[in-house]
Amino acid sequence: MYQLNQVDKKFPGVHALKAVDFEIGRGEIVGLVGENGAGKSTLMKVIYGAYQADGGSITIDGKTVRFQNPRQAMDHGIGMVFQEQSLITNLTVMENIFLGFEQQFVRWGVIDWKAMAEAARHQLRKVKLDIDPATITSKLSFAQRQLVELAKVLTLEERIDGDLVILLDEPTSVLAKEEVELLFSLVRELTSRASFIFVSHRMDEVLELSDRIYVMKDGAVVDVVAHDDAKVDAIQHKMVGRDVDKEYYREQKQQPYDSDKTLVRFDSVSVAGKYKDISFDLHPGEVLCLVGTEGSGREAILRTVFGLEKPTSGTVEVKGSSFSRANAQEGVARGVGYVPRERKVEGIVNGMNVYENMTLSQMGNYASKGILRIGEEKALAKKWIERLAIKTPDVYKDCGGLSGGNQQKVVLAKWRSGGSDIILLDHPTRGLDIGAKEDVYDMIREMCDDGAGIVLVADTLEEAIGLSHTILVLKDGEFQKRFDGSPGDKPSLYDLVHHMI
Amino acid sequence: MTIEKLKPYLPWITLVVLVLLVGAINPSFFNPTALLQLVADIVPLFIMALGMTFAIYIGGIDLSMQQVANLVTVVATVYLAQFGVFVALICIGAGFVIGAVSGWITTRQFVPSFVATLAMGFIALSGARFLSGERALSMNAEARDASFGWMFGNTAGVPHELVIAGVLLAIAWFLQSRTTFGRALKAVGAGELAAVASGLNVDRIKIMAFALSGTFAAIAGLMFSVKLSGGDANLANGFLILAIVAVLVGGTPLTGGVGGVINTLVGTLIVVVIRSAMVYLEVDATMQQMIFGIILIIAIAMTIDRSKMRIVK
Amino acid sequence: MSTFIKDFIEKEKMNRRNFLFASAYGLGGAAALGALGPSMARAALTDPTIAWSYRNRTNPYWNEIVSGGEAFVESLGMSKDALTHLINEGSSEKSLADVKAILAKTDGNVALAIDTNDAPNARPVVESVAEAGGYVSTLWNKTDDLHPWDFGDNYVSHMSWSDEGPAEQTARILLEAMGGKGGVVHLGGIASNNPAIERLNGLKNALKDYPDVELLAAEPADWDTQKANQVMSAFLTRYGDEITGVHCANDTIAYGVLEALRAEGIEDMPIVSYDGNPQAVQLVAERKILATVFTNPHWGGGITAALAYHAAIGTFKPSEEPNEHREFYGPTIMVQPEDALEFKANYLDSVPTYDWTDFWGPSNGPIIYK
Amino acid sequence: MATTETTKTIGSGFPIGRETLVKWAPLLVLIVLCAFFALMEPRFLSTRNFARILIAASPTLMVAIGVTFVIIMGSIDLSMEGAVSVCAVAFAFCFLWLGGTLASWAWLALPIAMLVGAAVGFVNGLIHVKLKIPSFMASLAMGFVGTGLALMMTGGDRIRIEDELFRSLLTERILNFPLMVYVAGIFLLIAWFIQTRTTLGRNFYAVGGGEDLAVASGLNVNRVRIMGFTLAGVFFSVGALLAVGRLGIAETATGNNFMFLSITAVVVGGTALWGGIGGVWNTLVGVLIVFVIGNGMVVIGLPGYVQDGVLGILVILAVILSTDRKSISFVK
Repeated sequence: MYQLNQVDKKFPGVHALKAVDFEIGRGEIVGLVGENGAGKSTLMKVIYGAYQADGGSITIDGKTVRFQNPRQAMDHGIGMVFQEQSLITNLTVMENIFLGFEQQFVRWGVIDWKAMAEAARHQLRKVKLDIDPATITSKLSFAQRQLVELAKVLTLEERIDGDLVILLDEPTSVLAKEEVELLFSLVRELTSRASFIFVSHRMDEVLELSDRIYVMKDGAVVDVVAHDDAKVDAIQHKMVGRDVDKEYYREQKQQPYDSDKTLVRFDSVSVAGKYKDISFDLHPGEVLCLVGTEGSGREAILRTVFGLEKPTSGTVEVKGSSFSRANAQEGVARGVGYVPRERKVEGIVNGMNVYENMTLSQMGNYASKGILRIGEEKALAKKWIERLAIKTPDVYKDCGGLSGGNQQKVVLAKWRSGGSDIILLDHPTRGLDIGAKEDVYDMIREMCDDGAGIVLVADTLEEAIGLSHTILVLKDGEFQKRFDGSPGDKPSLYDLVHHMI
Repeated sequence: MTIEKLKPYLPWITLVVLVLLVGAINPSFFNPTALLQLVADIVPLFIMALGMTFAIYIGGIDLSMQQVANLVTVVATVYLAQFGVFVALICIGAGFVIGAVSGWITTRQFVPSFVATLAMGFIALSGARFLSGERALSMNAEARDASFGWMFGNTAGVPHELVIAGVLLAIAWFLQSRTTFGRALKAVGAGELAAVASGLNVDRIKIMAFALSGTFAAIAGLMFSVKLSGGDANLANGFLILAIVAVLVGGTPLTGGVGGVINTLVGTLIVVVIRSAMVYLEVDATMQQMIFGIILIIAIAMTIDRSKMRIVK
Repeated sequence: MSTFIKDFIEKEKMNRRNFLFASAYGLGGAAALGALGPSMARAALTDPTIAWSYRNRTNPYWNEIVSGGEAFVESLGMSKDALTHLINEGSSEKSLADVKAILAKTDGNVALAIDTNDAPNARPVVESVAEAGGYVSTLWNKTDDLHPWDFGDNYVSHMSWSDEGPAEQTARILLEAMGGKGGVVHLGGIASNNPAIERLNGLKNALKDYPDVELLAAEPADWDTQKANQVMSAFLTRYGDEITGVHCANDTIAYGVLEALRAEGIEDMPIVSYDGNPQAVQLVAERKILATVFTNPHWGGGITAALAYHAAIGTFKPSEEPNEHREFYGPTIMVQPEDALEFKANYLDSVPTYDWTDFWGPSNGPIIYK
Repeated sequence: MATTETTKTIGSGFPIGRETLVKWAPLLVLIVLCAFFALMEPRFLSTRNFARILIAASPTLMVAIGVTFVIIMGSIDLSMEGAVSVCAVAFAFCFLWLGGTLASWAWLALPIAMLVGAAVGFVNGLIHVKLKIPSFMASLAMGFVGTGLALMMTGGDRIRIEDELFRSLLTERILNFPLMVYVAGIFLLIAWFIQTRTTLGRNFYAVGGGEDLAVASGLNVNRVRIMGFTLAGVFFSVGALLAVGRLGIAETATGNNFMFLSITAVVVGGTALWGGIGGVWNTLVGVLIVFVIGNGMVVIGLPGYVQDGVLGILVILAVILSTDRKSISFVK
C-alpha cells in the first residue's frame, strides 16, 4: 500500500538515508529499530513530509506522491504521534486535536466551540479517554497527553477516505506499564482502519506489537524480520553490528559498597506536594535506585539531594551536614553532580563547545582569580574525549551538534572530572542507542569503584534491577518497599511492579 | 560550505561594503584623519552599546541605559566641583547600583527585563530631573579640564577617546572570553537551565550583567558630560535606540549566547557609517529617516547568523 | 597632552575671556595643529557649503526656520537643495556627530547655522567648527559662558529670544481677560529647556500685579500636543471650575489644551500661547487663543545662515563688529485678535522678502545675562 | 526576553486560590490604584475624570491590542510609532483630498487608513518571516521606515482635520462618554471576538504556546505570523484614527511615545512577553492601569520630576503582582 523505493537523503557531510526500501501493508504494524543516528528519525521525517527525499520515490497504492510539508502528508492519510511533549500546553485539548483543521467548525468566520467539543469527544472516545475537551492541556498527565496525541492523529479517520499510516515515535517512553498495555490494545484495535509504524528503544515492546520489524543501521535497512522470527539478540546484533554483551548491565562488575561511610542521609524528608517521609542512606560505591511511576516523587528526591528543592520537613544531610539554603551551588560545592533527564536543556549548553561544557560546573578549578586557564581546559577535554571515546572532531565542537550519547558522555565527564562523588542520574540512558548505553553502564561501575555513590532513576525496570545495589520503590510520593540486589540475587520485575502500582 | 565559513565575518563584510559604497560615491569620505575623528566622536555611543551587549548577551535587554547616562551627566556636573576626578566613582557607582537593581528585579521578581529596565530608567530620570533642578547645568571649565581634560585631545594623532574606547573594549572582551564570569554569561545566555543544573549562581550572574550594562552606561554618560561640559536630564537622549541597533546589527541577536563585544564594535561602526553617509551623500532631509530604516533592514538581514536560531520569533 | 596641562596652569591667571578662548583651542589643539591644521589659517572661504542643523522635521517651528534658510540660499541664486540639512532628532550626540561629519566632508569649508539641541552641546560644536576653520552661527541654545567673541571670526553670532518679557505680556493679556481673578494653570515645555523656564518666569512676573489670581499648577508638557492634552485633562479633574485661564509655553501645547477643553465642551476659556505658528495665528483670529508671540522663525532661520555665510566669504569680519552684533535677541511680535488677520496676511500667507544682508535690522538688542 | 514554563503537572497540590489570584491581580491593582487616588483626591472618582482617562487611553488601547496579538505569538512588534504616524498622515491626506468631511466621499479615508495600516503590518510580517529577521529588529527598523514615510508625505507639517462630523468622535457624548470611547470599545469587542472565536485568534495562542509543535500539526505558522502582524497593523491604524480624532491633528509626531507605553501596558496587564498567555482584556486593564497612574499623579498634584519615578515603581509592582512566579523558572 505505502512504499518507499530507493529513497535517498543527504545532508551536508552526512548520507542520512541510503537507498531505503520500505513498505507497509493495510492494517499492518511495522516496527522500526536502530541505534541513534541510524537514520530512523530522518526516515520518519521523510514519511510524514518534514523532509523531502533527494532520490527515489514514494508511492501510495502505486501512485507516486511528493510531500512538501507535513500538511500534505496528512492530506494523504499520514499522521504522526510524537514523543510526549508535542501538545501545545496553553491550548485546550480540543484545540490541540483540531489544530490546523479548525476550518470545519467555522461558520461565517466564527468557531463553533460546541461542535468542536462534540467532535473532540468523539475522538477521545476512540482512545477511551474520558476528559472534558475544554480542559487546558497543561492540566493533563503525561499519559493522558499521549492518548490525546493519538486521538489527534485519529482525526485523519474522518478527514481521509483512503488508508491511514500512523507513525508512533517512542510513544511509551513516559508511560507506566498498564498505560502501555492500554495503548497497545488500542493500536491493535485500530488496525482495522490504519497501519502503524512503531518506533521505540524498548526492544521488548517492539517485538510484542509489531508484525514486521525493520532494522536500520548507518542510514540503510539491514534487515526485515517477521514477528515470529524475531529474536532480541539477533536484532540487536544487526543494529550494533556486534554481539551484545550477555552481561548487559555489567552485573559481574558490581562490587559491594562501603556501608561504614554515609554520603547522603535522608531522615523522614518531605517536600509538600511531591513526596513525604522518605528515609535512606547512600554509601560510597552504592547504586541506589528509585523506582516508581511518573509522578511517584523520584525526580523530586533527586532534586532535593542536589539542592533544587527545599524539604518542608525532615533532615537532609550531605556528607554529614545539611544545606543552609536550597540551591544548586551548595550541592555542587559538596561534590554532588546531577545528570538531568532533559539532557539538551539542562545537561549541556547548546551553543557552547566541548571544553566549555566540561568545565562549566568547576570553572574555579581552571581559573586563577576569575581568569580562565583555557589551555588546561582543553587538555582536560582532550583527556576525557579519549577516555570516554567521545565522538567529536575536536574540543571546539558545539555540544548541541553532538549525538545524544556523546552529549551524555560530556555531561558525565563534567561531573567526574570535577571530582563529584555523589552522582544523581535521571534517566541517564534515555534515548541512547545500545552501544552508548553500555558505555554509560561501564561508567557507572567505574564511578562506584572510585567510591562514588549514585542515586539512579532508571529508564527501564530491567536497567534498575541490573544496575542497583539498593532499590527503593515509591508510589504517589510514599515509600513502599526496599530491595537489596547483590549480583545473582536480584528482585524480579514482578516484585517491583507489584509495589509500584 | 563556503558561505557557512563566511558567516562569522558577515558583519565585517557588510561594514566594508558600506564604507566602499559611500567612498565610491563621495571619495572625500576616505580622508583618514576625518575618519579617525568620525570614529572618535561615537565613543560614548560605542561604550553604551558595549554595555548593552552584556544585557543582550544573556538574552535580556537594558532600556534604562539612556536614563542612567542622563542621570550621570547631571551627577557629574553637580558634584564635579566638590569631588573633582572622584566624581567618576560616584557616577560609575550609581550606574552599577541602578543596573544591579534592574537585574535583581528581573531575576528575583520575574519582571521581564524589557519592562524592569524601562521602569528603572524612569526612576533614574526622576532622579536626574530632581538633582538638576530641571535645568541645563554646565561644568566649571577649569574643574572639568583639571579632572577630565585627559579624556579628550590627541596623542600622536590618536584621539584619546579612541584610547579609552579601546581600553574598555579590551576589558569587555577579556571579561567575556577569558574569565569565569564571561563563560558563565555565555552559559546563561545559551542555556540557562543547564547553567543552573551545573551549579552556577545564575541569579548573581544575571544581576552582574545588568550591573555591568549600567556601569558602561554611566561611563558613557560621564564621557558625554565631560565632552559637552555640562549635564541635564535629557542630554543623552537619542542614545538608547542607536545602541540597541548597533548591538543587533553587529550580530548579537536578542536570543542570547551568540555574538559579543567585538560584534558590537562592528555594529557601532556600521551604524555610524550609515549615519554619516546621510551627510556625505546629501540625502534629502525628509528622506533620511526612511532610508535609515531600509538600510537597517538590509544590514540586519545580511549580518545575522540564522544557523544558531532554531525558531525566529 | 602634558603641554596642554602646562599651558593650562600658565594661563590660569589670564582673564576669563581669554582663557576660554585658549581652552577652546587647547582641548582639540593637538589635532588641529597636527593633521587637520592647514585649514585653520584661512581667513575667508570660497563657495562654502551652507548647512542648517536643527532638531527635526516633524515640528512646524523648525520647518519655518528651515524655510528661512532655504529662502536665503535661493537669494544667492542657488536652488534650495543647496542647503545641507543636518537633523539631530533631539539627540545632542547626533547633532555633534553630524557637524563633525560635514566638517570632515567639506574639510571645514562650511557656513553652519545650528541649534545645538541642548545648551551644553554648543561648546563642542563651536569648538570643532572653529578648529576646522568653518564659520558657525548659533540659535537658541548655548551656555552663558560661551561667547562668539572668544573665537575670533569663526563663531560668528548667537541669536536667541528673550522670552520672559513677551511671555509676561501675554500673561497680562490673559490675566486681564480673566478679570484679574480666578485661577491659572501653566503648561510648560521640557522643564530644563531655557525658553520653558523663561516663559514660566514671565507668567510669574505678571502674576505679581494680580494678587487675586492664583497659579494653581505648572506642569511640563514637553512641547508635546498629546502630553499637553493629558495634563490639561488631569488639571480639569483636579481644579475643575477653579481654572479660569491657561498659560501655554508654546502653540503646540495650546493645541492639546484646546482639544482637552473642547472634549469637555468648554469653548470660552482664555488661553495664551507662544511662537506664532500659522495655525495658532488663525486661532488667535478666531479668538480661541487670546495672544501668541511671533518670533519670526523664517527670518531667524534665514539670517542665522546668512550671518555664517557672509562672515565665511568675507563680506564682513565678525571680530570687527561690536558685541551686540554677535549676541543679540531675535524679533518678537505680539499677535492679538485685532491684528491677527493683518499679521497673517503680512507675515504668513505671503512671506515677506527679506534683505538677507540686513543682519541686525529686525533684531532686538544685545543678550543680557543675569 | 524569554522564559520556559516548567511543565510539572504532577503533584500540583497548590490551593486553587493562587492561580485565580494571579489571574485577577491586574484588575486588583487597578482597583487599588483607583481607590488610592480617590482617597488622596476625591475628584479623581468622577465620571468626567473617567471620561478624560478613557479619551486619553483609547488610542493607546487600540495600539496595545494590536501588539497584544503579536506578543501572544511570542514575537514583538515595535513598529507602532511609525505605523501610527503613517496611518494618521495617510488618512488626513485622503480625507482632505476627498472632500474634507465625513458627509462626502471622504469617509473612504477611514478604510484607506486601515488598509495602509494593514499594508505596513504585512510588510513587517514579510520581512520578519521571509528574511528570517527576529521581529524585534524587523519591526524596529520598519518603525523607522514608517516614521520616515510620514515625514516624507508631510514634509514635517501638521495637518488639521476640522470636520465637525469626524471630530464628533471627541465632542459628541453618549452617557457622558465621547463617541471615541465607544468606538474603542467596539474594536475591543472585535479583538476579543478574533481572540476567542476565530481560527486566526486561536492560532496565535498555538504559535505562542509552541511554534515547532504547531508546525508539526500542519499549521502554516508563517502565514499566521504574517496575518498577526497585519492584524496588528490594522489596530495601529485604528489607534491612529482615534489619535487624530482626539486632537484634530495628523503629523509625523502623532505616533510618538506609543511604543514603550503600549508594551508596558500589555505586560502590566498580565500578558507574558514570551507568548501564549494573556489576551485583550488583560491589555484593557493594563492600559487603564498606566493611564490611571498618569492621570492620578497629576490629579493629586505630585511634582513633575517625581512622576516618572513613581510610574516606574508602580509598573514594576504591578508586574510583580500579576506574575505567576511558581510557574516560571526564569525570565530574561
